[in-house]
Amino acid sequence: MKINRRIAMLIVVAIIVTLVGTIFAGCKGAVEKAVTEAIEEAVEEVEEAVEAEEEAPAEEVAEEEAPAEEAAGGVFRIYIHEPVTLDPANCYESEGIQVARQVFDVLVKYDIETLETVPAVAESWDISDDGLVYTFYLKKGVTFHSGREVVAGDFAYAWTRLTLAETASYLAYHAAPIVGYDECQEGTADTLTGVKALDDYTLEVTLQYPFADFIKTLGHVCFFPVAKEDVDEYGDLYAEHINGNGAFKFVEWKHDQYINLVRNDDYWGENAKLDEVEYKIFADEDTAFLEFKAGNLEYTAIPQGKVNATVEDADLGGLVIMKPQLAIYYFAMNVQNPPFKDNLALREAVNYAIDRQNICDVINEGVSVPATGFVPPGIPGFQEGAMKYTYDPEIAKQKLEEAGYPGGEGLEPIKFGINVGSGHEMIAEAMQADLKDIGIDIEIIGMEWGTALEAFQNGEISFFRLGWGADYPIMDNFLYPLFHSESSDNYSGYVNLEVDELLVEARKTADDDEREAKYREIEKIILDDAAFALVYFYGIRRIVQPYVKGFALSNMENYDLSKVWLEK
Amino acid sequence: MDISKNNKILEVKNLKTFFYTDAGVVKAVDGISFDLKFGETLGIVGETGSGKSVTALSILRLIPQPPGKIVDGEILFDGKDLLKVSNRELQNYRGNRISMIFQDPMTSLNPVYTIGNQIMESITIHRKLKKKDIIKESLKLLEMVEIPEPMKRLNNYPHEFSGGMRQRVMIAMAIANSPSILIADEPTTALDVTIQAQILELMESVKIKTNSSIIIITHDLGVVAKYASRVMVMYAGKPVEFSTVNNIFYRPLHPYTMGLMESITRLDEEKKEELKPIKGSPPSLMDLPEGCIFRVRCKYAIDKCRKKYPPLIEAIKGHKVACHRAYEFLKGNLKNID
Amino acid sequence: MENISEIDELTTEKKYSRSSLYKDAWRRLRRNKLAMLGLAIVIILILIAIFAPLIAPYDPIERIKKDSSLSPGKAYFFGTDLLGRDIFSRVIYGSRISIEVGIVAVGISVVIGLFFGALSGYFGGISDIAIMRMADIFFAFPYILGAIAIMTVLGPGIVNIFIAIGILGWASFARIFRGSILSIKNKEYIEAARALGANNYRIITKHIFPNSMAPIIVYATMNVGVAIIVEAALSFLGLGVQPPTPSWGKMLAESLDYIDIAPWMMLFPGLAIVITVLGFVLLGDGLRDAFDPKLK
Amino acid sequence: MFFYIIKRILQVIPVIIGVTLILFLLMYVIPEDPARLILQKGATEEALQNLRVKMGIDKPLYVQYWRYMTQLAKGDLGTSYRYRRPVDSILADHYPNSIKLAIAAILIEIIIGLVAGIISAVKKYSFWDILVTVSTTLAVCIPVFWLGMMMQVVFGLKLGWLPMSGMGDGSLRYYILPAVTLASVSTAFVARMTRSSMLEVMSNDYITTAYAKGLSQFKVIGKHALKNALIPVVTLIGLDLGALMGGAILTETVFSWPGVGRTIYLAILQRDAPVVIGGTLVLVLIFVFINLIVDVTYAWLDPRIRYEKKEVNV
Repeated sequence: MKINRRIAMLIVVAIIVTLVGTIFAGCKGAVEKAVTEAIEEAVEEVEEAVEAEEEAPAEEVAEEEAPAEEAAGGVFRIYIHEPVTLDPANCYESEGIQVARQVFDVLVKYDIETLETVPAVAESWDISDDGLVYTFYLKKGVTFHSGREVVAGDFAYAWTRLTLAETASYLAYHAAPIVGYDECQEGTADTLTGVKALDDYTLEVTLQYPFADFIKTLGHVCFFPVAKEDVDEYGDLYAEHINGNGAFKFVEWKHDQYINLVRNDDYWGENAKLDEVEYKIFADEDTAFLEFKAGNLEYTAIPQGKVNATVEDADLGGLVIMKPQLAIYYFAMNVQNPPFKDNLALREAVNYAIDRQNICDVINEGVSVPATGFVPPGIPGFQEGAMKYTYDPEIAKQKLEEAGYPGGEGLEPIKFGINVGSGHEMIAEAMQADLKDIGIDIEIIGMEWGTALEAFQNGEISFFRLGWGADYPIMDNFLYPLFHSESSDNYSGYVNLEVDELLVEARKTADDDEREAKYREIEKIILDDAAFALVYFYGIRRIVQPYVKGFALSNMENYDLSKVWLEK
Repeated sequence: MDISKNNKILEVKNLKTFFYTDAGVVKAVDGISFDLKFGETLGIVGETGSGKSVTALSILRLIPQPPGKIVDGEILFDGKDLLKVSNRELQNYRGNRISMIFQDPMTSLNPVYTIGNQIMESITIHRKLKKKDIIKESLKLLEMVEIPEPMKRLNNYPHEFSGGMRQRVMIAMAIANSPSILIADEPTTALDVTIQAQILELMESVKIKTNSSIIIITHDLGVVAKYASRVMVMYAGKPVEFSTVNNIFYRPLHPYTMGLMESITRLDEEKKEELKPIKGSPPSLMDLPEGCIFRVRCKYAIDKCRKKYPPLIEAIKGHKVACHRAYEFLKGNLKNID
Repeated sequence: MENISEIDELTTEKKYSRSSLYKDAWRRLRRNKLAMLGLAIVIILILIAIFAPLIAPYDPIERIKKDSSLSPGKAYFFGTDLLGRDIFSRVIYGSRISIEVGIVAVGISVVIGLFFGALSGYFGGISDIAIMRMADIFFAFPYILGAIAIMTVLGPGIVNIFIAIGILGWASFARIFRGSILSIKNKEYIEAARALGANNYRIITKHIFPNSMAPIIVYATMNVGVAIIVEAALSFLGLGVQPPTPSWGKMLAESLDYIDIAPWMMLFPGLAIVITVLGFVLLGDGLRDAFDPKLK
Repeated sequence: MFFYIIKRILQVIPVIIGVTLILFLLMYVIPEDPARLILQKGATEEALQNLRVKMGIDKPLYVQYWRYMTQLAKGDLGTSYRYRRPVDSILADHYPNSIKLAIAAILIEIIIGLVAGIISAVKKYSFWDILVTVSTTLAVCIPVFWLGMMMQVVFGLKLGWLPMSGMGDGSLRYYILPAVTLASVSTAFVARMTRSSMLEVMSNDYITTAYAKGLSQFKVIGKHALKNALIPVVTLIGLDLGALMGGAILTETVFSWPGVGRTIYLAILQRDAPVVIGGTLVLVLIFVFINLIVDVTYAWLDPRIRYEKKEVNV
């Protein structure tokens, strides 16, 4: 009797606590739900405690047998980290992007294998002779999941929304070449004048200057069509009610738990085979990997440090996906601040001191390859051996002496910033040891990602790691955002007016070969300035269950789940 | 109840209860023997630490164990050795055939239950009655111990009662099942003088009503004189003298008892004072001297007392004493030594 | 985690004179086998920390690039980590960090706690109420969240870890000291001292302080263990000691990811933490029992 | 009792003011520009300034504080800088999960902690007592996240008995590992405190009385000793419920549990002031509230405490 009263007491406490929690959270709708949930939960816990043991095994058997009957269909479960948002206008990190790509389709797509730009919602397009005006002819019968047809106006709306100051999108700059962009950003205009819906199926885009790679940029998430009525209805909460035109429909985003998608049976293309896609949210990839091993995920990342063990594993070895990724890992030195300011020799010393091969082999277990330049292989225009710096501690020591710090004498310990988690600590420690060998002391400062970016940007920390992955597979994407003095992604304070000029010039160059040559030249100039110590080109380390068929991964880590089926 | 031949309801033989502490073995009770007759009130008298309470607790095996342990002896209740019965069986004796009243009514009642709950509990354990009857019975008990407004009082908590009232509640609980023996361990020590008399009168009347025997443990010789028929005097865990009240009071044969008697006249008006009638203090129970344990405080001590502990012998019929010189006292030879 | 009633119990004043209190306590402590085990662990740990350079076969931050991720063997007793550093040497040197964290952080707690406890208990009134409410808030707020918040404001670094852990621990010491003061404050000898013209400072330092040291010693000993655990937790969250300093918490946190493929990496620093904390906890328990055998 | 509760509820107000003030100052100390945090890339100084004005963060701290408090009075906790969602919806997503986990942990504490403590006290110096003492001592010495990950690998991966992470379908199985991890240290404390509290209670006269009545040992312990011994334990458990909710960061991280501790922790790292302040405020309120319940529970456990009388008399 005593125990029952105590449990009753706890249930009461639970209810009241839940009440208080939700009332103060001001979410009146959630109050009832939370209370009932809490009661149910508490009651269940007590009741089920007894039954749990008997029930559990029975459940497992049922789970394993059921899907075997249906060959097509099934649920595809993928590890992701909690995305910041799923709103295409603001999907700036890989987590939100991979979900949005399954839910939305844009004018053009990147082929998973070749990364060629192929038409999607746009059937075809014309480009004016001066390269300024693009006219897109849209497919008919492409509908949003809400049932309404996707029309040219939806693109015009979405792109305007992307560039408006009030949206405060990190991605707006992708639309920078379009006429009216500056006005929208400054808040002086409320429409992006360069984008016009001539009729429901014709979209006209006018650029400020000829941008030869423009079409190739349009596969980016930020150009996805958004229905105005959805934004009007949900406002701040739009990200939890995204309504796209892709092969999968968005169902629910349970924060820090999962994001659910189901097959869109009214898809304009070929319908997907999977019934559902479940993005399972984990705090870190190690936990996800354990879940994969336990058979609870179809696709996940292999955590740093476990690649070799996985490849050598009899069961898992054959499931590993390893391929080069269009991304670069680098250490940036802020040339506006001491000790790097006006000290090329010091920056070169750092460049020569880093044992890139060791980092790639030991920490990254051979998944990545030492960087040879900014532009990774796989991007058209890639040049072999663009960078002259190799691992040579002797030269590094000489350079350090040249820099005025023989043997590191007189040089204060340099703060090095990383974002915590994701395995950057080990790389930082390896680099720290490398620099220690030539006499430079490094103090590693771990920060949360957003905070870290802020500290890099305001110059609080002058030496830090960053990575850059391709938004679209062109050279410009590795050079313009990182090194143009006015680009907001230029965290290192790198200013070279010659480079600025050349970057703009290259964009305007219509001829592919000529343009590539210009970009190669720019890359060389930047490398000579040594404001960066390039480390490696990323490699993809992923793993997929053996019964997953039709799954392909691009060098940009994109995948298209509409072609995937499960065979088990 | 079958009263055995010699009219003894309880017989304690050679009881030894020791406490095993870090510092050593404390022989709190070391070879006590006595008997209790049907309907009689037996007094056990001694200084603090003489082993009176431990004796009482040992009878119902209430010694905290560890560190305490009853190492030897027999406790025959109605012919049955309570030291040999199982725990379960023992529970049938406790509170039913033998009850106890404790020294401090302030701490003897559980503070978190109503007194009604605690009285009813005493009944419920030993008798199968309907709830209604239990309440009726409880009210009757409260009336018997003269608590006004018993109905209302049932729902009160101990802290809402005065000390005297609480002791009445304790008595009510003790007599709930009309026990054969009521053991009262210094029942009035913690109470005011006026209340003391009331409680003792109450016990006496209850004893008559319920037809029970009482063992009253006290250091108050006045109480013993008034209520007990026989008295056992204890010193340092051992019995030193055991006889009728008259013998003890008018013809004590042990120097310790003599000292106690002298102190009554000296301290008559200050009864609350702790009993310390004789110069010096009792020996440490951990480190008892050889020979007679009282000899260091004894003005009659002789050489023999140093060598051998005097056994408890029946000096004359119905008067046991443990002193080498008892016969000399009996003959009156030593009357005026000082 | 605070054991509040234990604190209250610790504050009850002893009747023994001071010197006999400590002598008796030592006598009881010596008989307590577990406490002596704890003491032995602590002493050995201190010796290891002092003589780390003599014991450790390798430089704790030196990498042997070719020997990365080796399992325990002849050359490396505890194996090597991912960067090829000798885990045994790192564990040996790690004792220095752990002892530093434990002692310095708890030292800070004690100093702050004594100051506010004295203010609160001796002067009473508004300062008492304010300080005790403040202590309540510190008790109420989840320890680890508090540590994170302070670390965020101060930034990472070992000194800041001392400060964060130190600041968070003051409340229990303030309570203990306040309790001691309240129970001693009105004793005759304090009255006598006051009558003889002793000032507040003198009364606190000469009379109250020595008499309330026992519970503080006990609690401080136990808190050293807590501080070592908190350091490990902060490291796990990436807020701990910065590399390449060999701290057990950091080593454990870094190696936990490889628990399924290289369990030796996390085993040794983990065991080092557990054994050390165990040493301080056992010693603390023993001291408590020794100072106040009633509580056992 | 009624007036007592009212009084206690009114006492919450200064606590709210104190806590928000401290948090405001704390977030102010951190040199961070929320406008920059929101715009981050590609923002012009004008755009930043516009946003600052819109958010009101161009004003002095006291104006901002007043603004926050007036909005709070209306039940508005503001919008997250990072997730751009209303703070209340973020909290509503995570608090129920934390509460459920905390309750599961508390149940473990109560069931295992109390039983172990009682057995340990009743069978003092027995094998079981030693087992409990050893395991509770060890539980305090093992870092929580280490314990959690080892259980994850052993029970989840190697043996496959229990799910390793997340809440899954919300069934009990998902609660076991995180709840045990979360409860480990507290259970040890509850067991130790129950033991010492029981031992103290068992030496009381009324326990002897209960035995003398003829009660079985089971009943004496279950009825007479336990209720008295529970009083300090209830305080510990009550204090713990609050701490388990906000302090479960390590457990939530190891088991990817969608709780509020990790949310606040990340918000601190991300300088997401509205989430930090809102989340912590709710935490403090829950704490204050639980304290109230603990005090009321006292009155139930110990009739000597009757709050309304205290109010009248004092």
